[in-house]
Amino acid sequence: MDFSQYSLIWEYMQPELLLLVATILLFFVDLFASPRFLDKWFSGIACVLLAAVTAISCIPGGETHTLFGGMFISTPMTTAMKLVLNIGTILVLLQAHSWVNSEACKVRRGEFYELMFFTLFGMYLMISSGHFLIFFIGLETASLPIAALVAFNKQGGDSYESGAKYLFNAVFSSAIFLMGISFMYAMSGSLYFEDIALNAANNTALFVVALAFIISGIGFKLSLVPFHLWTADVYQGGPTAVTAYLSVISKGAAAFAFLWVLFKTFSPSPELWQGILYVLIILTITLGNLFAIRQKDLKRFLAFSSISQAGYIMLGVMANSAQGLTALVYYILVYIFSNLAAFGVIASIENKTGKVSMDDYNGLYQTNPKLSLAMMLAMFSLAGIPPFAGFFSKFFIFASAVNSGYYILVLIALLNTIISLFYYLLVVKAMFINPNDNPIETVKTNCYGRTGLVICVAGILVLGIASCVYGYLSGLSLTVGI
Amino acid sequence: MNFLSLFVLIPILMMAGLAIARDMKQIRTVAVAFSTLQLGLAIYTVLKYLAERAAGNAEEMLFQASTMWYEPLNIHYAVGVDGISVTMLLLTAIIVFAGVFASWKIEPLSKEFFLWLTLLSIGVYGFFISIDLFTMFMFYEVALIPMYLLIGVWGSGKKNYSAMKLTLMLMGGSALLMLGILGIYYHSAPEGAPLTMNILEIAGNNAIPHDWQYFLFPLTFVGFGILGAMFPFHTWSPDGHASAPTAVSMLHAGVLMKLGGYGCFRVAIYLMPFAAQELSWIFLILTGISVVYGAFSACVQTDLKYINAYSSVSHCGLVLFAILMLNNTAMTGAVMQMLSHGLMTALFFALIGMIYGRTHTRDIREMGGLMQIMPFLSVCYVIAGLASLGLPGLSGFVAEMTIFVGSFQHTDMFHRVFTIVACCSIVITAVYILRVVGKLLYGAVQNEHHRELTDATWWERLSAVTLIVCVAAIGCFPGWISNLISNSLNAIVERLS
Amino acid sequence: MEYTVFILLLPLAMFLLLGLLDSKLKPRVAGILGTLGMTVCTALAYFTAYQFFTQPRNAEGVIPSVTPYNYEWLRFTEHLHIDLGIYLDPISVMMLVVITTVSLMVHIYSLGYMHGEKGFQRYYAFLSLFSMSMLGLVVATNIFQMYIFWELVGVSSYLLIGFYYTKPAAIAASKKAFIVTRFADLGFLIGILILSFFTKTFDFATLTATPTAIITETAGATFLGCSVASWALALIFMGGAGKSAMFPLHIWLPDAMEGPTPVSALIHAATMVVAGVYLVARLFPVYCVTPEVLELITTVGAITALYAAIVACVQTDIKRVLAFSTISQIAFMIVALGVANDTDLHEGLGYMASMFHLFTHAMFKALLFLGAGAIIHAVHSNEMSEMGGLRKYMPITHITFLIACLAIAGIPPFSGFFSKDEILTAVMHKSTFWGIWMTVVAGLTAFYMFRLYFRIFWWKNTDCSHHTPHEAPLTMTLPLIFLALVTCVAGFIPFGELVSVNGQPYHIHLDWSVATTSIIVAVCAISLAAWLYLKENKKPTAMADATRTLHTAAYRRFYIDEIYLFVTHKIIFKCICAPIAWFDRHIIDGTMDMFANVTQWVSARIKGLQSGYIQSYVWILLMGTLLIAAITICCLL
Amino acid sequence: MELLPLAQQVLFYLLAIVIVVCSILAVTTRRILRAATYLLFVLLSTAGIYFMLDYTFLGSVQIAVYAGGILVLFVFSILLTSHPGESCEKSSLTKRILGIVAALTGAAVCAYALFTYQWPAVDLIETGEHPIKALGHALIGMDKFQYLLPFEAVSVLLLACIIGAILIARKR
Amino acid sequence: MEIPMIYYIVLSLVMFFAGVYGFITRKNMLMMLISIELMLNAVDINFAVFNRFLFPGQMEGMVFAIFAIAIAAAETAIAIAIIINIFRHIRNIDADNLDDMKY
Repeated sequence: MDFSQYSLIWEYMQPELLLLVATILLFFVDLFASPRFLDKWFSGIACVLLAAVTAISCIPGGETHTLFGGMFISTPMTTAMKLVLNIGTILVLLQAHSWVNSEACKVRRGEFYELMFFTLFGMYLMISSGHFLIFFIGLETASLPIAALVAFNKQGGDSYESGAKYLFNAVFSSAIFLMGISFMYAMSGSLYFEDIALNAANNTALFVVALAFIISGIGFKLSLVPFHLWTADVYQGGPTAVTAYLSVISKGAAAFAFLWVLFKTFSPSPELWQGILYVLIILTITLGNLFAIRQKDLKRFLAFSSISQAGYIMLGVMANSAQGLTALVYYILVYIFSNLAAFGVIASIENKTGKVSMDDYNGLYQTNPKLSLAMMLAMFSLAGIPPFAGFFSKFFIFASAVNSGYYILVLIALLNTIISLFYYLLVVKAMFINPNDNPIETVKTNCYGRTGLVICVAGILVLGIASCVYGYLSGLSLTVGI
Repeated sequence: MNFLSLFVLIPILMMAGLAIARDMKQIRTVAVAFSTLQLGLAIYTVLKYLAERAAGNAEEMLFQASTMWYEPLNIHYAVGVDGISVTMLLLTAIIVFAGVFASWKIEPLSKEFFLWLTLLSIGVYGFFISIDLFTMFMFYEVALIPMYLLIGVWGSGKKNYSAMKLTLMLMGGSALLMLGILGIYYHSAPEGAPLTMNILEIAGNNAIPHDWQYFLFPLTFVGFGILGAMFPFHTWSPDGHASAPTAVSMLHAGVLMKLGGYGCFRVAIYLMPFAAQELSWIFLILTGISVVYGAFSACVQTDLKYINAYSSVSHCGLVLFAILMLNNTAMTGAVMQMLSHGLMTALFFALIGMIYGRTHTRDIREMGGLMQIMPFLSVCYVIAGLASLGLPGLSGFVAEMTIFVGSFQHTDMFHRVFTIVACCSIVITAVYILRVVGKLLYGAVQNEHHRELTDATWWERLSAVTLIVCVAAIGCFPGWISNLISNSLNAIVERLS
Repeated sequence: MEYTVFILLLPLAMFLLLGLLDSKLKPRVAGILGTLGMTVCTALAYFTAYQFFTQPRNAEGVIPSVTPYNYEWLRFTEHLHIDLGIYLDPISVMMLVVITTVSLMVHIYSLGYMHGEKGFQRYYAFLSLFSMSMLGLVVATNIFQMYIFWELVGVSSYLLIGFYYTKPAAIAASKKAFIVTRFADLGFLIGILILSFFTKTFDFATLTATPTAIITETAGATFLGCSVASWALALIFMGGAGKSAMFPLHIWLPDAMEGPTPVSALIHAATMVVAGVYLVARLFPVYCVTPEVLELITTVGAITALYAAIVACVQTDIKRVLAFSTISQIAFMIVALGVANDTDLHEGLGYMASMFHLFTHAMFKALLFLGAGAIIHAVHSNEMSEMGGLRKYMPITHITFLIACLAIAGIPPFSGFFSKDEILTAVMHKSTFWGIWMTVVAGLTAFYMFRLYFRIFWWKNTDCSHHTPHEAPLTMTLPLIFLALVTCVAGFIPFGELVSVNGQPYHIHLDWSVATTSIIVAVCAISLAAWLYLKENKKPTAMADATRTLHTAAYRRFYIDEIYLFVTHKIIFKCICAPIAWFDRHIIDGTMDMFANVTQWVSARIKGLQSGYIQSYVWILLMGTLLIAAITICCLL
Repeated sequence: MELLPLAQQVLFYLLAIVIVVCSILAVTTRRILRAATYLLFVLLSTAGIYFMLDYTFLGSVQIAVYAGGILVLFVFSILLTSHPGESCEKSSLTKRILGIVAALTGAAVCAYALFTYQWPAVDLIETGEHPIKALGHALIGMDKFQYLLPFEAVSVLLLACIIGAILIARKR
Repeated sequence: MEIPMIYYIVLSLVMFFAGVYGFITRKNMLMMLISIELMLNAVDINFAVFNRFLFPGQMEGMVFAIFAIAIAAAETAIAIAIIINIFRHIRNIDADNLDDMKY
């Protein structure tokens, strides 16, 4: 046993370790503290713990380092991605506060936070992995507990249905994924990413099948078409906080991991997966949009919107360059703020009134001007309207794809933004234009939710204008050496 | 800080001011104060520009300033103006000023209305001062989106449909544009040299390969052309204008559509002169059709705003048409036409709004004899009409003649024949303008209820008179503005030859 | 002679003053202000004329033209720029005199005629605007300046015809006038474009100094078998033809009579309508290099003259008769220009004749219109049938009207005789056919004018028990008398000394053979008119019945208006505009909507993909994966 | 296991037949309890395959976890959710066709890929069974081809899944 | 070892796609779960076989199979919990009944 490695592990696995520590702390608090204390402080403690983990460990720096013989890779960019995920998770936790502390849910409050942390841990593993086993474990850790979270609501609703749909799809796709890995293994004799890149015969049918199966497995998490069909049902039925979590954090992590796997593992044959992705991106963006335009349930609507957003995110993967990596992480960051702002509004209104239909939002501006504005900003940002952050992220991700020569693909994506603008505007229209005699009553959000929303809105407003964020990420991604 | 940035800063302050304003009176005060300030700034810019030029400053763009924004992509916040930009800035300031008065009594949500209007104007100002493609494009889109809410909330008629159509079509244009801009960016410098978004640097590098120009030129030209109401992408314009509230129609037809023309030559033609020459014939046909087609369509419309919208299609078509002639005179004419059309169409829409506000109909078949009821508005309408049909002494004539003479100087027979086709529009214009004037203003009063209507209020008068004075001023003394523009065009035209 | 600029600025100032203050001024004040302004203007014009014509002639015996003022207004290219300036040469000075004179008379006359009308101030504003534009037109230094003022007179004419804007007929007439002339102006504009493209100048002085330049510049360039130069000049003439109401662009002028009568006198009789003649005269040296265009001009003029004269014979509205008479008379001038040539003074007789006739015609036609105005003022109708025997009630009007009729009929010693005689001489000299043709027209002129005269002042003895026509007030009769005097003496002005084709003095001498013929024809025609119309009788009706078809056709102006109406409404509106508008809404816009609808439709059709069943989801997932694999394998291998 | 080639072949074909038949029966039988039983046979045969391949540890894990743990869970939940003797109604024809299409296409694609692949000729050294000690070291080592990190990670996963399962399965 | 590797692989493919067939056709969610077990099991065989026949010197495949079994157990646990949850809600475990949310 080589104990000298421990210091390295401590140094480079800090986010994972601290997150586990935080989870365990949370356990103990949940176990031993009095119910009244928990009611009052538990959510706060969870947020603070996560924030602390973030502050201590997720500051990108240092250099690229591999641990466990290449199983775990820590680069400044992965740390940055963890930072992004943490920020998103904190926002989700803030928004979840009022729901999870409600009478119906508070008995399961502890589990909610713990599972949240566990899945986050899984995502960490995914994005830092250098080996398919770790990757697979990370993937499963990030998805199985989520199935439990999706089925979180016990009273009424479609939560149970969503949970089942999510789980069965996840399990099926993980079986396919495993099949793909087994083929990979057959070709390379090792599941380390760099070994596969070295050994796998990339112009054989077996390689293609393996690649397709792997893409399918990760594409499921990303909800790329045609692996996306669970998305809408799960988003619609799941608790809003979990949906938000799924739509941004889980998706963001998967996107980054996907890029990571493709870069690391399949870099010798980029044409191959780029060809596949080319089609998938077009399908994803288009079908996502086509379905989104006819949705009335806002959560379902955001599900399809998030599908098409996943297509845009994939453009960064297509670019297959440091610029693409930067753009992707930046896009995810912006997407987190924008989408969480939308979910924040939906959650606040759903908690108070139980209404999630777009028609219920008619005339919202009359009674809830601030929420409407936040929602509008979110929609504009998602649609890529300047001066909101979404415009910048979209521009950069398109720029990265164009830089790699994908003009037609970008053109198709751009034309699709028109459709997406249409449905984002439908929401805006409902809130600002459509008349309504009895709009939703004025909703007061608590300070957690409000903080979450304010941060999101600030992010939407500032992230684009403040170029330092992109510049910083760009600097980091250059060190990765793609 | 460069004083050009004030063009963006003042509206931002204006938005802040509006946000804290409490009642209608304060809102108006803020709006008037800031738009006047902005107008002053625009005039100051023009004067300062002229002074600099007189002092012998021969730089292509004056008052340049550039701050690194996105370093990885070499994106700057870069500003600078030439004669064309200052003209457009002045136009914008005038129309915003007039627009504020035209929406004196906007209801409901007046504060929000002015906020959105101001955001729109930020986009427009920003667009005209930018010399960095990215910033330019960003401001361009900033200017587009407020339209949706402005029409959707404060519009009339089938406003939802129109607002959506307008927004989506324009976004379609900007989608093409974004790709075009990215394409330009990635070919902006020769191998090895750093890529750049700065228009002047791209033009200086002159590195866009010819086969890429073939691809990028149509993208950018159509992208901007959609906003410039180029046939067959003009259909957002009639519906959009018909549904929009007064000040929005003014600003949109008066300024926003000019973004299209301005962009067409600042980006498409200036940066890709080769393709501009090779491909101009295609767009010449399209814009030539626009000119005549818009005019013909206007002849049989019955809704005042539709007439005007189609007339805008025709006039803006002329702008693009002239730009494609690629010579100094025609392009000067194009810019003057932008200016002139901006002013007179804003005047038109202001007047239509005022009439509609009283009669609650825009159907010319339901009105008549307004001259007896509201003489002031009617006289203004006649003046606007005369400007539109190109009466000497008003701006339309100057612009159109410059375009025609310039276009006809083209050495190619094809271009000259098309110029003659475009000339024909002046007759058709006369037909539809006089038709409206005859039906709407003259004759007997159609609807007895209209007899009780009042003539213009002071703010309406102020709004209309401001515009009329400008229209007449340009029409009577076009020399200085023509020189201002044509001197700035020399650089562009040199690149074309 | 820098002060000449005030001839333009003064009316402009008046226009702005009266136009902006409008109803804030008392009508009376406005009228007097306008008239005063015009008086000063007239004085200036006379003084200019005096100064100009008394200049010493140069070595070739030509009065040197003067450009006292020229300002570069708008620069297009190095060579092409629009200047606003004042160019004084014999014809422009002559025109200055004509315009200011008639305009002043009309100003004075209108004080009485328009008294009490609503919009009196506006009326004077428009009159000032018109005067300014017309003066600007004639003193233009370059063709583009002319075009500018050309458009301005068009608009003033539009505004003045539509002065009674509540009267549907007036609105229609004003619209028609504007659009028809606008259409013609399109030709003018295109002509200018072509001309300037080849000659690289707008300047009259340059153009006329080297008229052959256009031929050399356009060497070989032809279009549809004619040289480009011919096209350019023909198109420019089209502009002139529109303004001067030449067939077939004449249709607006008769309708234009819906405007106030003094306006008709000023614009549609004396000044604006001769702009076309003036335009051709101005560019005459250039026209001379393209004889085929001159022939075109002659033909158009001759046809118009005959056509208008025939139509005038059967009209019953007195202003219409005068309008057609105007068309016919202008056609005389046009024909005269068409037959002229600039090789020498003798060949160029037509030019001089044309200008001379322009001058005299302006006076007597204005007189006729003002007289007609007085009559209408008295009987409140335009229709001949309402009149008759007015000579007793309106002696001054009667006498002055008679003088004018004699002048237009070509009876010596009235001015018309001299000018018309020169024209006939010139035409006869060029071509006997056209000579006889024009003589017939001259006869017709005498006939219809005296038909008019007898119908108004003789015919029957009205018993005006309910309403007695009375003589017009002094403000109206004064101009009549003045103009009548001018008509009497104008023939004796040594016009040829001042205006001629190459500027050298030309001594007018009557060709007695032509003169005698024309006098005889005129006298015969007058006698015929007297026979038919002196006393109330059935002969005219009988004659009309006898030539029913011709009469009706002539009365309906040979259906030209109907043809126009058909073309504009049935073809342009119904077959071009409406289909285009339909096309735009349904095809172009439909396509855009279709994108949206197709998207929605597809969206609705594919909703089944999202069936809600886990198993179908995984099926799609699996098949998708396999498909990707299979396709990639196929592509790869 | 040291077996004669013939015996090995016989054993293989025996296991193969059991696996194929029971797999198919497991997914087609209409009685759910029987399906579980067929699954058990499949799992046990798979363990047999592992034993044949000299992966005795793997085979034991297979029996312990699958046959011992998972299947018991299955049986419990079957008994919990269905009435004894109840048989599922037949699947619809469309579904079956779709299922067959999917299965056959998938099998075809994979088979094509596998059969066209040029398998490297590996010397079939009789390495015999991996020493269990080596396996143990591998599971707690931190170098390449050692699996401490997944080992720990999977424990977290299991913990998370336990919590998740309890969370969902309990009544409140 | 005279049995070629490909025989084993075919065996696993049959098992895998039998699982696929079952997953797609069976209504009962427990049956679906059983099918999934088949699929996962087939993958495990793959790993073991590849390891044995192609890379006999190391044990990457075998270890992966062990982990895969563990993960399969975890999946099953959650799945059964969810099935029970569903049973509680709708008193049966037919996958076809889970179609409240669609389109």
